[in-house]
Amino acid sequence: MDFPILTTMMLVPLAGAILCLFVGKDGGGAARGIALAATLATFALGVMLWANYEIGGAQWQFQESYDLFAGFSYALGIDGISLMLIMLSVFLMPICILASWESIQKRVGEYMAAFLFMEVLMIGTFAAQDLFLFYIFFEAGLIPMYLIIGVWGGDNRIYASYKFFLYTLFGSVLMLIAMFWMTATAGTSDIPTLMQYDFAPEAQTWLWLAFFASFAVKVPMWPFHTWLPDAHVQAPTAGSVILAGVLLKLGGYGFIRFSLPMFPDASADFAWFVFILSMIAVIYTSLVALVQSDMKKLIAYSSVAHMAIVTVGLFAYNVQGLEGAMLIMLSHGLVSGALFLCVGVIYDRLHTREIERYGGLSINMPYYAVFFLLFTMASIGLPGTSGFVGEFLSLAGIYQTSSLVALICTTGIILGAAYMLYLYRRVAFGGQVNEDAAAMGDIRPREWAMMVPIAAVVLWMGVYPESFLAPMRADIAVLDAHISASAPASDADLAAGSPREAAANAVEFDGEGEH
Amino acid sequence: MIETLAFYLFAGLVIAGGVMVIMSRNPVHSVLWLILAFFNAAGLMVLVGAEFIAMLLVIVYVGAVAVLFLFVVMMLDIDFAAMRAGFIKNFPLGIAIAVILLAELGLGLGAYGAGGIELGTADGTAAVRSDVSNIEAIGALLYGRYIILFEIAGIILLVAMIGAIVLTHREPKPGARGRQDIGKQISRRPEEATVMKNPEYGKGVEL
Amino acid sequence: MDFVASLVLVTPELQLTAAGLVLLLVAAWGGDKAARGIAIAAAAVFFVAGLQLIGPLHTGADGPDTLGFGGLLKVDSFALFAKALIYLAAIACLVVAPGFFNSAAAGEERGMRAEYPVLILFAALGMSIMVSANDFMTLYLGLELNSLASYVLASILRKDQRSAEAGLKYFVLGALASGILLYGMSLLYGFTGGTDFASVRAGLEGDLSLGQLFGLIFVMAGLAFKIAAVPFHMWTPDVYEGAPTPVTMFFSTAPKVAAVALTARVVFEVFGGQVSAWQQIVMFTALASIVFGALGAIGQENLKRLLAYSSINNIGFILLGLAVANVAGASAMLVYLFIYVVMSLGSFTALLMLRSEDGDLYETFGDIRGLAVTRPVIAWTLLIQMFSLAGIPPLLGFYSKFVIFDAVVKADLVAFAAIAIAASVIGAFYYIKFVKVMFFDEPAGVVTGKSGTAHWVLLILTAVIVSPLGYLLTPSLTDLADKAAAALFITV
Amino acid sequence: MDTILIIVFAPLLAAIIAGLGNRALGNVVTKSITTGALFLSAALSWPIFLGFLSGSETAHVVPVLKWVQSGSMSFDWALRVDALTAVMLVVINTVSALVHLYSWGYMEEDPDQPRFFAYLSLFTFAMLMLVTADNLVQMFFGWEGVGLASYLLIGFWFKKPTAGAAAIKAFVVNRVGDLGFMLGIFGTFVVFQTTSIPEILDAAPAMSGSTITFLGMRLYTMDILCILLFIGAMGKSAQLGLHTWLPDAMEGPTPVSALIHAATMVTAGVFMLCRLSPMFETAPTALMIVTVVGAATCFFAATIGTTQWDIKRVIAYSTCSQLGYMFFAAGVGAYNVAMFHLFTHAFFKALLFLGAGSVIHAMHHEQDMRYYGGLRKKIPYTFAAMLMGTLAITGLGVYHLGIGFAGFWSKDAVLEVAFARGTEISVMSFWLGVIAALLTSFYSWRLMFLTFWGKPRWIESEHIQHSVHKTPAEAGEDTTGGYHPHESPLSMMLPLLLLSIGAVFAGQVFAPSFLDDAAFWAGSIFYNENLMHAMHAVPYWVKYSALMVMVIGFAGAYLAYIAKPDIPAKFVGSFGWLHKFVFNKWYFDELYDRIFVKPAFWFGRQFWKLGDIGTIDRFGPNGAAWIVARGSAAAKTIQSGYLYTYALIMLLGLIAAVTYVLL
Amino acid sequence: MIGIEHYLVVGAILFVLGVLGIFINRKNVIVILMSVELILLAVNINLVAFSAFIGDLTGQIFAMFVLTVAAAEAAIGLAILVIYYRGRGTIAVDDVNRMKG
Repeated sequence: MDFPILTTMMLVPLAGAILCLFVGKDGGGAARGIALAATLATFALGVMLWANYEIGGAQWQFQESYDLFAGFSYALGIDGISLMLIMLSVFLMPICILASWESIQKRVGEYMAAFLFMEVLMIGTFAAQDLFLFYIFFEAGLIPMYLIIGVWGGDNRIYASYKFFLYTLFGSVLMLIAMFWMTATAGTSDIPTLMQYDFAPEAQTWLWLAFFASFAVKVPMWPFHTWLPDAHVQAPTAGSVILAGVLLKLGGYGFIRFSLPMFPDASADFAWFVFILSMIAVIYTSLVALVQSDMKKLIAYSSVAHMAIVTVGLFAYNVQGLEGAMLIMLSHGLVSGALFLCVGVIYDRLHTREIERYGGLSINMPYYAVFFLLFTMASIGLPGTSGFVGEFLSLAGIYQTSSLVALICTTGIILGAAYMLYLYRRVAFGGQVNEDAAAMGDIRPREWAMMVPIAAVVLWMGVYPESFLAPMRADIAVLDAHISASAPASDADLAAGSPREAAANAVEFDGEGEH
Repeated sequence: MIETLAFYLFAGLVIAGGVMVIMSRNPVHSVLWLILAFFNAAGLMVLVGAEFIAMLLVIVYVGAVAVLFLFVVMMLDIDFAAMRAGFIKNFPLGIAIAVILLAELGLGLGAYGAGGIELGTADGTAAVRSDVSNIEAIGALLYGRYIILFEIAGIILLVAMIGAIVLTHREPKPGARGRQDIGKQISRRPEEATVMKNPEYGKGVEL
Repeated sequence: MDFVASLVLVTPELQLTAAGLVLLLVAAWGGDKAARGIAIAAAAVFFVAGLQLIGPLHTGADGPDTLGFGGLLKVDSFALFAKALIYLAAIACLVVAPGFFNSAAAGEERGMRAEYPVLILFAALGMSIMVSANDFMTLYLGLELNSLASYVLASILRKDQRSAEAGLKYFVLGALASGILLYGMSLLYGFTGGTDFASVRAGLEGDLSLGQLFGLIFVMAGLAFKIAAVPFHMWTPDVYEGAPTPVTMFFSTAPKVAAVALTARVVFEVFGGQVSAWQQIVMFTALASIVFGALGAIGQENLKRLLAYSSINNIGFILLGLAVANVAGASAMLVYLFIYVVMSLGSFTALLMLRSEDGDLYETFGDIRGLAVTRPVIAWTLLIQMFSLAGIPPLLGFYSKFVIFDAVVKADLVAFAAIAIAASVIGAFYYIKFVKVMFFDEPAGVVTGKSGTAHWVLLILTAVIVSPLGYLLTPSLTDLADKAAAALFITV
Repeated sequence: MDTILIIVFAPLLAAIIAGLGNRALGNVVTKSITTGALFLSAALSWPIFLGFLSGSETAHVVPVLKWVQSGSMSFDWALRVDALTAVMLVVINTVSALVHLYSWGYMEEDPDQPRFFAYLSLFTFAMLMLVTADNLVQMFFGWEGVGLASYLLIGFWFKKPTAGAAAIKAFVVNRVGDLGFMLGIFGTFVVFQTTSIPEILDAAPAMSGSTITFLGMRLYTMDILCILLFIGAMGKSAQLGLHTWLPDAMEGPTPVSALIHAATMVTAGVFMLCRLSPMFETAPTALMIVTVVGAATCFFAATIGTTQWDIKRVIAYSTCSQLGYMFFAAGVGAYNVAMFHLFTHAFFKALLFLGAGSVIHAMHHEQDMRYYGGLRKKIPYTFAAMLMGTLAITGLGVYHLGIGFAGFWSKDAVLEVAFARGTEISVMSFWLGVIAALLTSFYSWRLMFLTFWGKPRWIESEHIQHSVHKTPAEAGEDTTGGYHPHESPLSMMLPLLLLSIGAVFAGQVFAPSFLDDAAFWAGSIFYNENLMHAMHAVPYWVKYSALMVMVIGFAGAYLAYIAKPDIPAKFVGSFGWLHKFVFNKWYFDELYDRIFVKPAFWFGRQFWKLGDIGTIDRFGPNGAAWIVARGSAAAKTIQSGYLYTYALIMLLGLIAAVTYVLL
Repeated sequence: MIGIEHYLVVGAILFVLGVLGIFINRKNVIVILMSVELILLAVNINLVAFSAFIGDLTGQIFAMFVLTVAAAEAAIGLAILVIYYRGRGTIAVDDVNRMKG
């Protein structure tokens, strides 16, 4: 790449955002067009980025670096992990714009601008190679999201937006303090350097906790999850998609980029803490999801449960766990995003998220039902869909560390099936109880355009995840090698023994009595 | 001995004056007590040999400030009786805080138990001189080394003046005459001042 | 140091004084009709005076050459930096004033007073003296010059009862604070034997006696009043609310700079050898300011009052930098101060633009409901200012907090930093309430009045500075702040 | 191109075309494509099977696509063909093809036929992926894939609330088993560092005596792994404890029940056990559990089968019971016997289901046997087919003559081998198996008698009333209500015919290969030569026990339902509690509802209301907000607007500072 | 000669009296202004006493400036009081709480 592609990828939506802001009150149509064009262009750049990413090449590619001020610099660069998450962001973005095409009618320009800003910040977060640059992008995302929830959200949007903003802000400010300490100690804010830096073990504990405060809220881990259902429910469809699709991934990305490589000892010490929270999350939030009557809330709670599998995978300290966690993040980004789109499709028609108000949609919206089913199945980790591979690897990873954690977390597949299928049954199955729901038309071309790409990628990732694993493989191997020294002990403790007496079903047969 | 007596007299009266300033029912009395306190404070200053400041205190405070206070008290027509309400309510808390503060200050400044207090030592550039009078020495410093401060003090007074005027000066109301124009009064003619009206019966005059 | 050289050092102040006197005469003869012209002239004077600061600021000034009038004044980089900021703020407050006073917002007493710019000039002169003070007497006189002018400015709308009340409260509490300060200075004088900073510092060497300690505490308490740090902040909300908005804008910027600079100078140059005696108190005050500022602001309906609490909150962060007690901390404090001044100017300018058709000002949340729809530009700039005040990146307000916390953490005060930054989240609550009201609520549609060019320029300019573009300023800003801070720590 | 690729992917392609084309392509086209694809697969499967029979085929693996490589964990899409697979291919494709064909007739009136056929083909694809899996994960893929198809097919008539509920139940209960399966795979990976089945099987014996920690317990490695995997098998094969979904699954259309819930999918567990037989051989405790569970299921399901009224449910419990036979056969180490029973069972159980379907079709979708009766003459071909099936399942055959229906060969082998194994557990299983055989005979003949003999009781059925527009009162003496059951169309009868052939001859023809020919299996399962010899050497009374109990069962059923029809009522009268207990399926559903479903919802609500809202939010964000609000109120109270308060605060601050430095 | 402590204690007492005056007179602003004068008087006594005991005139100069400023302050204070009175018709501090919270 001869030109700074990462910067370009950020400039395109930025330019789009500024344009959108200036199209004026009545420029809704223009704003939509600009936003779609900008996001598609960014996606095209993303494809270029992926195409030019050299698998097995240097760990950090497409690096750009300009010194700024106060010791921190505008340093971008990606490895395979970043690449995948950037791809996820730029892939979901045009879909979000499409999802908002008709449902957003007020202040379209500002809305589109907020989304485009969001895209800039997401790319920046994943590409930042400087600690503070990362923080800036990470934190700045609060602004557009706050606006998206607050301006275009549902009835209780104010509470939700406040909760989202303050909760996540509170989580991340402590991280900032830790970052200061780290730069002061290590003498650099360069992330690749810090990833190799050995902090003193006792310092790691505090640093880890500070970072944890931020990422645990973002992921979100139980019991820091309560902002999520509110935010998801109140956000407009596309907002939920981005929230679930990308913003939650920032937490996981943070763990894999900061907590694990920079504080491997502390991460190992706290691994059980993370496991316990995750185990609780899997059971707890799944059960809560089971009793929800609001579709978005249900999916939001399911996100918490899924992200818990991510966290156990990350802290399993082995390749399967790490790669599995990454794949779940990618998959969950697509699937939960798609599920929110599915909710959005019918919400646009009936303007309610109450599950009871629907029913029998398979009759009047068969294609919708198919997509919904596909994403439901992907969400519950049916093999062949994207959900399975990550979940499988992640759980396989954690099993190597602790069978108990694996057992508890695997119950998630039962509970997940229960609440998702229960949802699907109430929405798509059964008779057409509500006349207005029965009168809804099937998905339209615009909605096809949203669903089909996601469905395709979901299946692609399920059948041939190699495409997604290959770019990350080397980076995860490096990470694994770096942290494996401090890995928590496996509880399997396999011990050889002499073969058992009764091992084979040896049957003495003396030949007597054969007929 | 006399000095000691004088000190205790002045000090006692300053404090008594101070107490009465804040305890008096009538602000007029307060002002008068304040004047008493100032006089005695001036006395204390004379005792330590600062005649100029002592004189200044009397002239500026008693002569100007206190009188200004009196002026304002008189000018504003206030029901002083009502102003005492609520006094008692605050009193215990106020006293308690005052006692604590005083105890702490006493502990810090008096430091009797701790072997006296150590004053700082000046560098001698503005030392008290025995060859000239207090007023002369002060004058030399004031118009020499501290001239710039003197000027600033002047500006402060100017600002105070501007402030007082800006705040209290009443612009003449539009239309209301500010000044008597005698010439105009003299040159007035009846035809300019009076109008003849011939009202119909029962209709009254329209002006 | 000869007298002429000293006068050269204070050329800007001399210009201000001369301009003040001349404009006072103009005011006296020309009356209120000349007010607008006087204001412009005063702004021009500030501008000219400010221009002369650029050279020395750039080259940096410290050491004995900066002392004037036998050590009464010290015009070093630090003073220059503060002065520049003060003049900038003063210009802003002058240019927006006519629009306010000449509209219905001024109430019964419509029409700008000709003395207003003169008082601003003298107040700024006082601040100039404060920031260059190198002697407690200079300090006191500068402070009083500023204060007296400020008392008058606060109550300049005589017929407005709130304005008078603001003046009264400001005055009484200010006088009390001056008394405390003076008492402390008298103790310091007595127990060290001098009033100039150098000799007081010399006198404070070694273990502090109780008298010296009391002097130190009283002086710092008096200064804390000026910068409105908890628990000496009580006057701020009332005065900010009651004073005419341009005056509030002035109060929240220039005197803050002066007071902070003065405090820094006293703390570092006089008490610099006794860090352990005050560091914890300052830290505590800082934390208390952050928390109380935030708590007080929550639930406020009046925007000016809210911004007053916000200023208390911000002072807390500045004090954090002060408490670090090193060059980095002082530099961070100056950077913060600069950014804070810009944000304040921007916010208050926006407030000044919230007016009805008739020119009446709106200053409650209820009035700015849905502003994003009715007046998008004001709303968006306010949004930028508010997020910036909350310290959300990538706005410049983040940078100011960034440098402060960087310094605090580097000085190994991690626990304080953690508490402070956690408390800052409380502050974010009311900043985002601005955004909530403007963007999420249904429009009230009352803000329909037009504003002058000066307002627009100021509004946009401050928004641009606060926006990520402002980061372009940071290298030179940091450079200047570093120089200024370094000057503080050079003992002459 | 290997034919296996066509065999496996033709159904997938057909499913995709039919599913996506749906109404655009129309009923006939989609039906033709899917059925055609299945017949193609079936046609290609038989040569492979026969090839293995003749020894001309050898086991091989056809790689398809890379799947996952993560560190040392690696598994790809690949198709494994060996004798075991070949058996399954034949069973699956044949039954599936026939069910496709049958559905032409059975689903004739359904508006959603493309979808149905797409599901059927999709199911077949998934099942094929399962049986051709070369690694555990692909097996799991097929495992879950059939689960999905089963879910879809059970819920095919999604408008019926019961269908939706049954579909979820099937999926979720299966997921409980899958939990075990997944953990088993993970554990296997931990132990062997691979998921490749051949590699695991090779390495398994060496691990025989090793121990491992699981959930803090120190256990034999192979035992725990096999138990975990067996839990998966229990779920899919509806063994005791995880069986509750199978009867409910009868909500799906009858062809589905035949294909999925009788012939193929439910046998996946047995298949898995056989596929991993060398591994299970190293885990005696696990095998013991397999035996016990199998035997228990066998007996338990059979008891329930004797009391049910719904024709499909009877057959469903019968399936459950027969699966039990297969498991305990595997449990005693006779995997080939288990496979043989699987093989024969596929034919006769599919036959019974399709026959039942034909009856239901004839009886206007009435499924309750109480409203049947006397159908023998109305639908003679169906009757004939059902008779064949019944004779097969009850295992009619005479050892010394060397002839018998399919079930005779396989079921007897199961019982004999259990007896021959000789351990306490296996002998107990034998006895349970015998009792179950008695019950099997009883309920099978009960079904036959109630359906085909006696007087018509049709008019009692609401379905029939609906059809003839009469109430029982109006119909008067005419218990037929004037309803005329019709024999099903050719498309339905043809499969019945073909399956009947299988039900009659499959045992006879293939017994030698399956039971005694180690070369046929060619190492694809653990073949215990000694055990097979021992099986043949069991006493004659053992060999005749099945026949004897079959006759007793027949006699009992004849007595109760033909000769003295008041016996059942009397029995119920005197043993009400027992009948009630059995009739209510041992109260498993109620039990699970009490201990799992209701608590799950209860906990969910508690976690939500008391946990999230009541505790986390209350003391977390809202609590913080509350504290801040209180603090704010306090701050504002202090800010009273009174000068003296302000002065007071200032002084307090000053005093505090002074006090601080003093102390 | 009387020790410096004596003077300082007088100053301290006056200072405390001034402080006390500010908040026990919750209604009368004029007395509050006078209290401020008391505080300044205390400061002056301190300064002059120190000046004498140290033998340094700076303190007296300082006291002079304090006096000057005190006069200016009194003028401004009273001016504000006057306009306040004009607006309200009262000078009760108790009423001075239009703005609070």
